[in-house]
Amino acid sequence: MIPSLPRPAIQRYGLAAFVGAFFVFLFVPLVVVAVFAFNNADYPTPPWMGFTLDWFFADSDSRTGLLHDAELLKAIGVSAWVALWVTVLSVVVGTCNAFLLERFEFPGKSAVALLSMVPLVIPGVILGISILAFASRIANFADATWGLELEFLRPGLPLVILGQFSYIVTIATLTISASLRRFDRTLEEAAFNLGASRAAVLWTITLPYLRPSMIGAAAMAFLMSFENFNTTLMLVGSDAPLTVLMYGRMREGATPVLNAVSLFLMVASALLAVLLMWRSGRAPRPKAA
Amino acid sequence: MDVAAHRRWMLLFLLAPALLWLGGLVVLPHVELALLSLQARVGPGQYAASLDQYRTFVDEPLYWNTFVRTAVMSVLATLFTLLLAFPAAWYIAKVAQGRLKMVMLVLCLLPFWVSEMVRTLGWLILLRETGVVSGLLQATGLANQPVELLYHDATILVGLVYASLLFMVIPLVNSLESLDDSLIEAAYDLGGSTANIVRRIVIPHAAPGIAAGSIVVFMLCLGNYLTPTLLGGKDSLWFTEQIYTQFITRFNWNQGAAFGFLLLFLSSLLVWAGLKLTGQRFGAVMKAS
Amino acid sequence: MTIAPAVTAAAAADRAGAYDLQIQTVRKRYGAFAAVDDLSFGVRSGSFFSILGPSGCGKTTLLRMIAGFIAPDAGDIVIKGQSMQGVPPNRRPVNMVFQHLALFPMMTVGENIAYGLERRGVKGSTAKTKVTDMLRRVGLPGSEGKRIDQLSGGQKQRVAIARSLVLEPALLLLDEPLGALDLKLREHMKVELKQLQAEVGTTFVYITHDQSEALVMSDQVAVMNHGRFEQLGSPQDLYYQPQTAFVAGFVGHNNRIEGQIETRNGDQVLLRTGGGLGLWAQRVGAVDQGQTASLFIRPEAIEIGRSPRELPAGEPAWSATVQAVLFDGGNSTVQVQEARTGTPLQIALPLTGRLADLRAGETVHFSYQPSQAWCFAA
Amino acid sequence: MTIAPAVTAAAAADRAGAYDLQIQTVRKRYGAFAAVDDLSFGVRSGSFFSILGPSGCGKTTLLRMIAGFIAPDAGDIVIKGQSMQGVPPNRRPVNMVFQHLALFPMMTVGENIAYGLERRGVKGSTAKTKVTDMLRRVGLPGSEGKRIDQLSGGQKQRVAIARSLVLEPALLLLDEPLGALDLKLREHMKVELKQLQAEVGTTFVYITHDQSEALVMSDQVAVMNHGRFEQLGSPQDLYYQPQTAFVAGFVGHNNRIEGQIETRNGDQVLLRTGGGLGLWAQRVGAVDQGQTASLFIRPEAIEIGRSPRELPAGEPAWSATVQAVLFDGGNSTVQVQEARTGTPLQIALPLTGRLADLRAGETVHFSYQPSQAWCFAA
Amino acid sequence: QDKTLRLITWADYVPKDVMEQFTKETGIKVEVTLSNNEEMISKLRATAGAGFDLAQPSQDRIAGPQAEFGIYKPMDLSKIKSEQFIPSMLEATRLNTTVGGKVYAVPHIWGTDGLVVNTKTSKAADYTDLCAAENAGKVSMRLKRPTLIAFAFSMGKNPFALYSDAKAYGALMDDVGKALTECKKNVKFYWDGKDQLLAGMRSGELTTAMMWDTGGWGLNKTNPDIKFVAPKSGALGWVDTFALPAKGKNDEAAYAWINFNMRPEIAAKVATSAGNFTAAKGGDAGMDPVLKKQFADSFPEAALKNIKWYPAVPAGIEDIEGRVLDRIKAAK
Ligand SMILES: Nc1ncnc2c1ncn2[C@@H]1O[C@H](COP(=O)(O)OP(=O)(O)OP(=O)(O)O)[C@@H](O)[C@H]1O
Ligand SMILES: Nc1ncnc2c1ncn2[C@@H]1O[C@H](COP(=O)(O)OP(=O)(O)OP(=O)(O)O)[C@@H](O)[C@H]1O
Ligand SMILES: NCCCCNCCCN
Ligand SMILES: [Mg+2]
Ligand SMILES: [Mg+2]
Repeated sequence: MIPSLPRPAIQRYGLAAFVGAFFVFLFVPLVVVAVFAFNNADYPTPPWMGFTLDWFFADSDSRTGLLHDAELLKAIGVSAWVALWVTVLSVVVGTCNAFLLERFEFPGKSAVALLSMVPLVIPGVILGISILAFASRIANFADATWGLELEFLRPGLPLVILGQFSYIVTIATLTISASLRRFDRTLEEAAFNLGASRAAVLWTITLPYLRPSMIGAAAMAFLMSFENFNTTLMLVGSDAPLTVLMYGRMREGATPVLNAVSLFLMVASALLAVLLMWRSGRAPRPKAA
Repeated sequence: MDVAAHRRWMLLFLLAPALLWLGGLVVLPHVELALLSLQARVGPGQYAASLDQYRTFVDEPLYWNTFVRTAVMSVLATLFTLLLAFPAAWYIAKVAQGRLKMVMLVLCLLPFWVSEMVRTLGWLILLRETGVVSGLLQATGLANQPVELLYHDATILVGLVYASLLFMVIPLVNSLESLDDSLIEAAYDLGGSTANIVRRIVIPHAAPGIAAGSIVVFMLCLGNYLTPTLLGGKDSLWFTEQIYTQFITRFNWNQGAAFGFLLLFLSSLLVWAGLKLTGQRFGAVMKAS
Repeated sequence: MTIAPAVTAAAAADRAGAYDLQIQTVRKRYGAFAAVDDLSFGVRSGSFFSILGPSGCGKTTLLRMIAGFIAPDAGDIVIKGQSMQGVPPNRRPVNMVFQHLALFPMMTVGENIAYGLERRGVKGSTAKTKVTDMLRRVGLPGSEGKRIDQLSGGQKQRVAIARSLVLEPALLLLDEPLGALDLKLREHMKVELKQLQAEVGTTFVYITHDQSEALVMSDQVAVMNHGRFEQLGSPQDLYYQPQTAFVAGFVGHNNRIEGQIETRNGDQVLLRTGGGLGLWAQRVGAVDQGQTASLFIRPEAIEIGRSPRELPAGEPAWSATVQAVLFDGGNSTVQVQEARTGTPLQIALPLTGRLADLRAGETVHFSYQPSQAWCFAA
Repeated sequence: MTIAPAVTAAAAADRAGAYDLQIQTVRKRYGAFAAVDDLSFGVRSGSFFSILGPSGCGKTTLLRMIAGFIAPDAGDIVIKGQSMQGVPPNRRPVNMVFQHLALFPMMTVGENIAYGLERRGVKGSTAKTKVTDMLRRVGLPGSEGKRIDQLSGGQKQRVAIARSLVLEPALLLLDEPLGALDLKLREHMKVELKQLQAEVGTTFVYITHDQSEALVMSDQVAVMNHGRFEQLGSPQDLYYQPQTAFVAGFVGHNNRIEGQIETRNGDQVLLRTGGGLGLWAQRVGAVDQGQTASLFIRPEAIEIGRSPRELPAGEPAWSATVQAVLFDGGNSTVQVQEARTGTPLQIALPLTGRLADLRAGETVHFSYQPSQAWCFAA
Repeated sequence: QDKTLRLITWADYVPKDVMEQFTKETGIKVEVTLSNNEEMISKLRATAGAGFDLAQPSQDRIAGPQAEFGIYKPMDLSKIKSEQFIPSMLEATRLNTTVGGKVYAVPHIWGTDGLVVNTKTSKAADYTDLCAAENAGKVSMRLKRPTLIAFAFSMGKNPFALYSDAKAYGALMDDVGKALTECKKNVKFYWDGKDQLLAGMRSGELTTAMMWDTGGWGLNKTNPDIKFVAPKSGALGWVDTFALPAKGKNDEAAYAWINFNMRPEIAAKVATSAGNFTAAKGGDAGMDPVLKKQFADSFPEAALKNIKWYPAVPAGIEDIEGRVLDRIKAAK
């Protein structure tokens, strides 16, 4: 129970031990991945063959380290590009949605509100497939009817961006709505009363207030996009984001460079987390994760 | 401008992106999926309306079994996730203070920011016959020959639980944090035992959080693709895998669409039943997450 | 019911200079429910005007109509002689201090105060000077750089007022700004706010449900109930000459005794309670013999003593049994029951502490002057 | 400093029967900071005992030690003659009413009250009868089935108390239970709570920072500051015979005047302010000629009049200028400055409304009895 | 001119140095997407043949999907330097990939499906040995159509002969399905990505597997005990091709890549990287001698003759196989 209640030592230490074990469970897979990035072997699996930095720096015929693996580096670039767009779209549309759902009444609002949460519980594969199918139908139709090739509706990065956006925006919406709901509207009235125009109120009061939650939603969106696989798999074209590339490599020929890039991802996201925490003084916490 | 007119324009302005998103990326794609599922191939490149795809699902016990198996495993994974996440969430929400709490929250988030692929790679390194755990077991004399820990149903469960923890921990922490400590103290002061307080006070209070976490986790498990395919063995039938197979290796979009639709429908039914059983409402629950 | 300076649309024009605010038969309905019901009044330039009423009586609705956040269904609001019809809130020469102050947490104190100036295009050193000057006037010199959450409750209060006053509004509207403060601080801020208003000379329209705030600070108080004004006058008027039973009950503590008018003698009436107690009082309004009525008498208007000799001579006296002594220092009261009829009464104990040792069960004697009791038609 | 019924461990045994609670040199430190500092006192069976002190003085810490949520660093807590060392909170014969009540929102009123009974194995009709009975006693008959959020603030209050009382604890601990209520309701609940305690006869230990609550309700009040009791006594003791400057300043309103002791005459001393005003007062504690000291005199202990003739004869009188009249009905005061030295003073206006028409700038005269003023070493 | 070539192909078919050389010579950058037959077809189906400029499906999987989905465009054979190809292979591929009188592919790399055996721990010589009790728990295969066909042959049937008779083919597949279901207890896992299988063989977790020859030869280099064995009932011969997606945007680059790849010295490099043999004339000359030796070891004269080459897959066959595969997967 809570610290203010006396608890038997066994309960106290039991809980602490459990939580310790919990975090070990959480981190062991990551730790082994990271450790095997330094394995002096050609495969990302045991046994341990000694220490090497080859998988970061090598550029020989037999070994290509992360820094020289053009394909991998490009995939990171692609992922970042996709994530950037998904982030911008999700935060912008999420903010609009938050205002729509928190500030306006309109017929069918509850349906819209409910529907906007649904993407969270649609399996990613199905989301990907349905968007793929729908997009192909439109593209085929345009092609057949007007001879118009709508390339962005064919598997490729635009569709990947749309697919990821379709559910990540739900998370952004929930996060920003929650913050907007806590917002004291008299602050807006006060600004208005002090002579601000509507636009000025939005710009100087409401958006600055929402900024932390928008930054949090953006971080979340970026990371979720970066790590997405299920939806992306169905929608990729010739440019492979990192996860898809890694999947391909894992099936068709992996080296510990996969571990190296994983370690890079861990360090990058840890840095992002620290940055967010340091800026906001609070752990970034997604709504509905 | 007149205030009411201004609000109407704002409403339209905000409604547009929401409707584009929900219509273009959620509703219509699923309508397309539904339409696809109601067609069957009658000749090369020719399709006609038909219930064949659904008939297949009914006639061929294999698919129905796969679905049941997927659902049962997902329910189990959800339960285990809840059992595992609850004490940890309790510790984070109620026992840990200040910095520690923040750090623990971030530690929970980190593994989920690196991709699912990386985490699965970690499990592969750990659990394979020649992997780290097997090696440790042999080194400590707990096993006298290599142990294959991959390719069992239990392995899938471990993988699923692992992949789901965050999505349970965050809503639980959110809802437990909102539980006033003095309610627990009051119950204790009135003679409540730990078990009774958990049952009468904590669980009823955290119910929306538990439901939210459980729904999201259940749907995530059900929709997972990587974990069952990579960690699961020769018997690891997973429904999303069937969908993927139909779409990708059988080129049978119609069948795949029907499966997708059935997954969506049957899982929604399960979630709905779960909510009814525990007297919760979807909208409220998702807001709590 | 008489509303002292009731302003008709016609009369308004003549006296516009004297009034910073004129409310002309303003009405606001929510469905069939009238939150503000055809209200008219004027607020004189430079005065501290309070609107006092119970929760839900329509105070906030009225204030927000003046500020422009709500449009009246009917009637007009005239500020400094200008009709406010169609003028949006950000163009009205009024500023508002909100109940929870609504300070911008993302800005410093200085930025909060400069906010309105910047919106008017006042920037740079002019704005800076104004902010510095304003902070000095509210007793917070040099606080520009502080964050809002570094301020105490009373300091926040002053910043909120400064933020509005720096715009030199014709009218400052305050919506229960002391509500969120704790008791001791509220006592203190009451005095301070009154002083501040006297110094800056801006017209204040202040709403509250706390009668003590209204009485202590205001030049004029309007007592509001169900969307209408029951009485408008100086604090002393309200306290010593309530015009309605509602005002008598709402402003200050009061014993309320129900009964029937037995006799009338000029402006004095004799009320007989159900239990048979007969009490004389001033008659207010048209209450007369045979009617049921309510008699009000303040706990501190009743003289009390251990023996009848301690009471002023010449007034009828009663004996009573002490039910409970509510000792509260200078605000102590006793709850007594009149000996013969059991009528319960609350009587203030003398400030001197003379009867501080009274105990429950003791017999006491009391009397009062009929001129300090009022009788209203029930 | 004298703590009236200070209980030493030895003496405790004899008188155990008379005390429901004995605190014996209990101490709690957080780091170097003593939240509760070697405190000893006893609470008599059946009494209403209040602990009054400013925020952060250690009240909650003390109460939570009694309830068992915090273990003292030293000392013992004895309830009904039983040492509570090592007894967990759920085994102590005390129950607690929490500041925010901590009613279980997931249960009905009836379930809330039955919760503790069920934990003791009291079920079915016995429990039901007890719940019904308890609800009747707190004035909420028939509310078993209501949800918590259907109750008003005052009703919640009563349910919280009922939930504890139904367990018939030896001691009921209340941590500022009225803090969250609004002013009018708080006034009302004060009286109601006192009556309830008198009816049920359970010993109440009540903590608050609101002196009016403590004075009105309690049999005994302990004034706490910095983890220690400044004074323990009846409300009247505290009000009329404060033992320390802190008590004099904290309990009731007071004018505080600093100066040096010029003369001592038995128990009376003459304090001379920096401005040269000489005032006589009771000396409290060891303050003597030449020392700097603080003089306290309550606003209502000062007589005021427009002419010296209105003042009681025989006491020295001063003239003063009115700075502001704070009209507040029966609680009206004036702020004056003594004419010669400018010393500011707050003086209560007579309850009769005699001086209700005073205006700022008028000259008034005032006097007081030195026996009603106290002087403490500064 | 467009400066990139978007290529969807198999792992190891585009060695780094070949790609760099191509870019250096032509200024065209090559973007590679790794895939397999099914995914290649699916992807192109979803894009209606857009998104890639060149694909490399196996020759047996071209005619059917082309008829169904129209995802390829005909090859302009005049742009191909046909003299670089082994004529018999070019001709065989032409025959198998002609739809409506148009040719859709040219051959690139060929190889076989057979058994990879760790000769120290396993004596397997035919597909059916995968189901022998002594190999229980140590074998792997793919749950895909080659496995069905291989088992049909090892059961003494000729599935290719039944391609045109859906009913008979179905009956045969049912039998094969039963046998494979029987066999399931022996299987450690059904492999999907080749890496999974290679890791299993390398670590000794597996002793026998059905796989491409190239996998066996690759393993043989580091562990001589592991050999590729042409099964008694015959290895299955496949040819991977070059085909042009219907909406490829850079045909010029695609033809350039094909002609470049079929140059003997380049073909040799590619074949070495893939561990297979090339359809380029003279490509063998420049190939790794080790690989040649491995090939000779695995394919004695008789075995070479006994290779069963996949004919084009008619539409509908895959449905029958799919159902059987699903049943095997689902069986306990
Ligand atoms: N938007 C609205 N729709 C319907 N009724 C409303 C609305 N706003 C206010 N009311 C009603 O109008 C009445 C007056 O409300 P108002 O807020 O002006 O009261 P108030 O005097 O400020 O009360 P308080 O002291 O509690 O702030 C209330 O009964 C309230 O319920
Ligand atoms: N866990 C703790 N760690 C450190 N200091 C504490 C802790 N709990 C309380 N304190 C300190 O002990 C002092 C007494 O706290 P306590 O809560 O008893 O005050 P209180 O009299 O109840 O105040 P309030 O009227 O504000 O409730 C405070 O200064 C507080 O900061
Ligand atoms: N059924 C056709 C199999 C084609 C295999 N191509 C294998 C390429 C291996 N690198
Ligand atoms: Mg209001
Ligand atoms: Mg406290």
